[in-house]
Amino acid sequence: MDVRDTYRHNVLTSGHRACSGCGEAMAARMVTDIIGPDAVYINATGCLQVFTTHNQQSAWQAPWIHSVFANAAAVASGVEAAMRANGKDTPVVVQAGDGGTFDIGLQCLSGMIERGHDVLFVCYDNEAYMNTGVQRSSSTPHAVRTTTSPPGRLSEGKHHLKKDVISIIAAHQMPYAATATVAYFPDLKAKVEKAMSLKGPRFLQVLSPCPLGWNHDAAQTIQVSRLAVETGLFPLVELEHGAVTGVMRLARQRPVEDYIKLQGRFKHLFGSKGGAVEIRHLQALADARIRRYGLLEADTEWTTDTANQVQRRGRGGYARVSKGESQ
Amino acid sequence: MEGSHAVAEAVSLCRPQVVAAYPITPQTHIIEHLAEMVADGGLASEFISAESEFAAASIVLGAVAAGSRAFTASASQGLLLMTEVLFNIAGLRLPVVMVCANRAVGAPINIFSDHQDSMALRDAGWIQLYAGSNQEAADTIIQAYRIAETCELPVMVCMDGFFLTHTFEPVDLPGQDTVDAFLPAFHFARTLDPTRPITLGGGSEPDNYMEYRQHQHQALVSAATEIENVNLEFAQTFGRDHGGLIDAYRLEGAEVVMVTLGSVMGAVKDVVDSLRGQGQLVGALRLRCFRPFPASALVTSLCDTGCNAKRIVVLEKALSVGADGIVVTELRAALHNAGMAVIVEGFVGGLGGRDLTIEVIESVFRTASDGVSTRCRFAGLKPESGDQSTMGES
Amino acid sequence: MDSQLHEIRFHGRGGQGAVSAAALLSLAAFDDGFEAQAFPKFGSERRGAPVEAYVRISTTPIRRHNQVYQPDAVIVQDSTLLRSEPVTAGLAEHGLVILNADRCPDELDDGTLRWICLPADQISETFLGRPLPNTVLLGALAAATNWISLAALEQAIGNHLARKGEKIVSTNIKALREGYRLTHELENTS
Amino acid sequence: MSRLSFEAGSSVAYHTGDWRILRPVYKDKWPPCSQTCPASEDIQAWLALASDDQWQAAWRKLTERNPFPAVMGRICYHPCELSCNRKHLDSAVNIHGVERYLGDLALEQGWRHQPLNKKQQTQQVAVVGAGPAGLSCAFQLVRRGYPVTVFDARSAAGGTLHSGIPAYRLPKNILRREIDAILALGIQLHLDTRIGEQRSAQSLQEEFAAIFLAIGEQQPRIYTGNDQSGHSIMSGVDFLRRINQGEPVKMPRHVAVIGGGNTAIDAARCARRLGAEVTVVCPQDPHGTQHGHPGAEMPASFEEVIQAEAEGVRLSYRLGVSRLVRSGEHLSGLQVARVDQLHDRHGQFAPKLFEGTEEFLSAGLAIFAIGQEVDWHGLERLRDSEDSNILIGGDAAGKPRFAATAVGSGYQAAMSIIACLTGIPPVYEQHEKAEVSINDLNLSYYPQSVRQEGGVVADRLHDFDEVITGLDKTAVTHEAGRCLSCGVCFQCDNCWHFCPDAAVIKQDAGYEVDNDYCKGCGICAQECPCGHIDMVT
Repeated sequence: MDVRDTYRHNVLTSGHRACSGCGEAMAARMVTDIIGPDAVYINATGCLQVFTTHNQQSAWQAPWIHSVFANAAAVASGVEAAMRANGKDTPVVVQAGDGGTFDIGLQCLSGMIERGHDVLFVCYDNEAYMNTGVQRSSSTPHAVRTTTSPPGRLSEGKHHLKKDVISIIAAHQMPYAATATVAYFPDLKAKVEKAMSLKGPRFLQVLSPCPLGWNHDAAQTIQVSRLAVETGLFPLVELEHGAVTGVMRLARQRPVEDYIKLQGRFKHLFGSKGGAVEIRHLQALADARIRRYGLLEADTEWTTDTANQVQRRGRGGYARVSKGESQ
Repeated sequence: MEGSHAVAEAVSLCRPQVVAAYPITPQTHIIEHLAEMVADGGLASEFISAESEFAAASIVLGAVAAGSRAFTASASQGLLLMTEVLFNIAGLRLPVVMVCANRAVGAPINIFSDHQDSMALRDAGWIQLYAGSNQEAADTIIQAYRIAETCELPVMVCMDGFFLTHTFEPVDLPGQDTVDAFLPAFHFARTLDPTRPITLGGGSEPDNYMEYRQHQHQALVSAATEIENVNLEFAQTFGRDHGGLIDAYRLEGAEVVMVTLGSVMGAVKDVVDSLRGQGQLVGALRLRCFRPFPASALVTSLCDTGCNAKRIVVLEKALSVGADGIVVTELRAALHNAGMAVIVEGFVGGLGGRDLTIEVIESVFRTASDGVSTRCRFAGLKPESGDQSTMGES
Repeated sequence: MDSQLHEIRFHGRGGQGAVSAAALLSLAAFDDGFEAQAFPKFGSERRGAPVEAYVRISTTPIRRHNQVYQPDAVIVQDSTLLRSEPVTAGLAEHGLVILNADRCPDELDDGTLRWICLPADQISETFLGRPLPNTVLLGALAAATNWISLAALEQAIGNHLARKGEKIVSTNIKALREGYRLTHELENTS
Repeated sequence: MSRLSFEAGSSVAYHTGDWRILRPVYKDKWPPCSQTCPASEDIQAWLALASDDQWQAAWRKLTERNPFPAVMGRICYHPCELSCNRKHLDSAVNIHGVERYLGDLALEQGWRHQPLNKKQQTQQVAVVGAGPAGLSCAFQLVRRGYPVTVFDARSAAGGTLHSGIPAYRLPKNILRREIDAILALGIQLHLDTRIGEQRSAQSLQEEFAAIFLAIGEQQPRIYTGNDQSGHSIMSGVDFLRRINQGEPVKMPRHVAVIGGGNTAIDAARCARRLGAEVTVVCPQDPHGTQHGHPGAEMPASFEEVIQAEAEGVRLSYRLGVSRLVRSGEHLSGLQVARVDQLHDRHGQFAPKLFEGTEEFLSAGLAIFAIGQEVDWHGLERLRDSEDSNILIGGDAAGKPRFAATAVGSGYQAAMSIIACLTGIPPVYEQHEKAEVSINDLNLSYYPQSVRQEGGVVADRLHDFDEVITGLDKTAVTHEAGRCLSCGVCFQCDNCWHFCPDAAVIKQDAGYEVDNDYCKGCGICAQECPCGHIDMVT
């Protein structure tokens, strides 16, 4: 796939105050650039809203509104209704974190989808309430350390499982729901473009690593998100009208340890008996997801290898043609 | 026609492009009628059945921000569920118009009317206009859009649940052309529009939040003038004057003045007539506008226009639990600030739909002219609750 | 001009149309040149449960929005309500009770009130095919008082029920007239 | 004054670059293939061009440093492939296969070398030796406008390429056509002209402004021990030259070839083609590994060794010759013994034999391929001159005896000569010399792919026809596309896509970091597939 020829709008431009290596900033920049500035963006409360708007400074170069935490989908419903009422077809896009999607925002999201609003809802899933300092959300995976799911004498981190929100959303029988992540940009791009080509409610869950909350090296954001996929913990799937219509096959399955060892939020699992059990549990969860979606045997050319393949224009290499024969 | 029906028709005359609501007694008839009008094609509007009041408020927020005139309505629990969004709408300075079909707030759950719901939202930054009749409710809707869109402030039109919403009364609805001339097509400067991208609802810090609030406060205070002006223009256009900020009744020479809000004013007027007939110098004043609080209009009415108020009695359908009636507290402050030495007594009554009967209103006037207490008292308590005079003192 | 205020209370059961009847009456009164107000007993409506509705008719504008405590007339849509509801509460001496019943219950008719009992169910069944006593009872009210004219009620039915079709309007007007006629007949015989 | 809305994009007033500790720097590096290429070819560049179907541009890029792609694509032992980082992912890129294809394509299409500048220099340069070093030097000089005259003692140009490489590896017409293409630039070639005999060294000094001596190593070393007979003994170089010149060589039934280099393997394979049973006696283990590379112990190309074995050449290794065994004049065989160690204390190659491990190896002819020496006869004057305008290169300079090394040496000589003649020191391209190791690459972005190999002719012992067939166009494109482009940006846009701060700005060719906003997270460097980005303080 040709990802190079995308015109870069910088819908989310520089000068925002996201942490160094922020996966959500990256994801939002990618998604909004693919959609472009000719859209209205509604943002739930959360990191993205906080770090992009600060004291009269905005990093957005498209019409953008933030209201409150829970209501982004409802505000979008209103914006979309206004567009319809005014005879415009300006796309309407919601951006929310996992709190604004899985938890406090779920009701408004469900209402928006049920009413069939022509809105793309994008969830940047960083698996905890990062804006308030890393508290667990219903998206936080099992056994993860957060400030409200601390490991201790009686605990190995979060007791509960990550909510399977894509299934909940897809169960609305909506036109399109898909998962993506910041790694595999061609995949993300294809999904955003697919979503934008459809009418009605659409949903994208974009796994967006948080160097702060996941406690990984800022430079590892892509690597971590790639491993989330390659281990099977975060399947990349597409659902249309409730049915699975696409998966990204794993060219090879990586053990979950490869993924969790890069992240401090799993560190407590290493070196203890209870932790070892939880690691096996996480492996079992990954295996189950792989089986559920057929991630190893799916009949598709779209794999973690092909989706990773970058375009090479070689012009950097060619550049030397011009200066190479200077003597 | 039914009050709800009249209000729905008035809303329709204002041509809202988006209507969003979640049903709650006693607001339901308003939105049902709007839904019917949309379904019949009489009203060209997007009617959105929200999944909660919280969403309904959010939808109109989005709709107005995206350049549409919008309407919602709620009451009681629903209004409180909207609370976060209502503050937000005001903070964003979006000209939303809504109706609050005033209803008590649980627990205990109670579907009947009082003002506790909208009073709880008094600090939200909305203009609050309380209607005394169905005609006024309908007319106020039309005025509210004018005020909201001129001042870039949201307006809540409060009408008593059941007492108004479910009551059939003659209502004169203006023609569409007249309304169109009075209320120009919706235009909002800060519309979400890709051709002029702006950011709404961004973050602020200690170094500018206060100025922002002060600015908002100033806008609300200044809106008082606009409310008066719009009322005058409305009266000229439509021939009906409901009072701008306040609705004063027989204040000439009045020594005891009852101050109240909402639909009870009709009965109060009947009582004033009756007591005047008995030679008592009483008058009444209704706060049509509670936010912005019309302090100077009140002071002017109560001391400058032939009124001789020695004693003011406030009869209101809400209280700040543990403190006092809400209106009485603010009125005392306003009069005190104006240097007026006048006794102001507060009565809380009509809670949870308890009817403020002619007898109760009369007894409030009587108690006021007898008593000296300035403490919060309850009007219309049942005798078995320990107070033989149906007055309870806190 | 002195204010002349008439307050009428309707007793019925949820689904029988007491509120509609009250609204219809207020509309008719307004058409007749009076000020009028109608409202239900406030609260949620449950099918079959006792309901009340009120109408005020006045020569001067009606300002108050209180409930009605001392009606000048009561219209009872269902005689079974007599068992549970204080249908005569607040009525002054010689206050009017219009009851949907074949005959007046002797134990209640102690002479302090003015009872008009007519089989509105049967009459409405004859004309409408269903026991919908409202218009019959309104006809009775027009016959028993001078608060509202038969013509105004006919016009209100015409306006109010127009959406439901020509036939509904005409049959209801017939039922109204029958209630009016029968009441005159009853009043004249008593 | 508080505003009710924020201006779009107003955040750019806030420079998050102040947060940065490390900053990314884009730096072209010299990939390991080029670092190890004796001719310093810009392999990555011409592979990139070839993968993009820019065949002629690829050939021109290649021939900037090496005018013999068709030759080298066949005979070079491609150390580039040994160092290729791709081997850690699956297997090295078939670089020489692409090179050969480009060379053959150029011959087929008749592409002509172009002079680099039109300006003609007046200073004449003499090149002694028309082997790969001499012709490489002449090529570089003549393209830059210098009139060059090449002298060679032999009657055919090509040096060892002509005399030492068997035709089954390098068909004669390929060599001839590539040399013709070089000469077509306007080089004067004087064959059968031995300096010191037909021309005097002094006349060269007088006539030419600079002289490059690239006479090769033509004097073979032969181990004979005490044996002075010289019967049934031959040097590998002579043996190959005779074969290449079509002279008949009588073959006994058993032939022993002594040596572990390519000459030994070539000689063995030629003897095999002439019908002999051939045993190669060498001290090195041909299958021994060094640093994980099979065949690295023995100087000969591993592929050639494999080919030789496939052709029935017997390899007797870890052996050294202790003496020749004769029956009368005739050689009956060799006494060989186990090798104790290969190198002496100074690291010099000096195999030492274990006493008492001797065995007999039957052989009617012993071909010694244990090295050559330079024959300076008649050229001592020039060799010993301290003038900076006289340079020595190629094998004669004592470099490892790879044809590609000679080519590289020729290039360096040309640069030095120009520097000497112009007085301007040579300017070399500035590349980061730091090794681009596998750890500098992000292999996630390179899907595995199977290396395409040239074909091998099955029936090949009956003649000297070429044994290895070249890659076809599809395979060449595939192989060129397998290049990881180590250290050289190929504009995949990863840095541009992944920067959370939109601090990477795309340029016409490449990218630039906007230091006003870059927070230094390092994602660009981490996700750069080819290790082109460094994080620096």
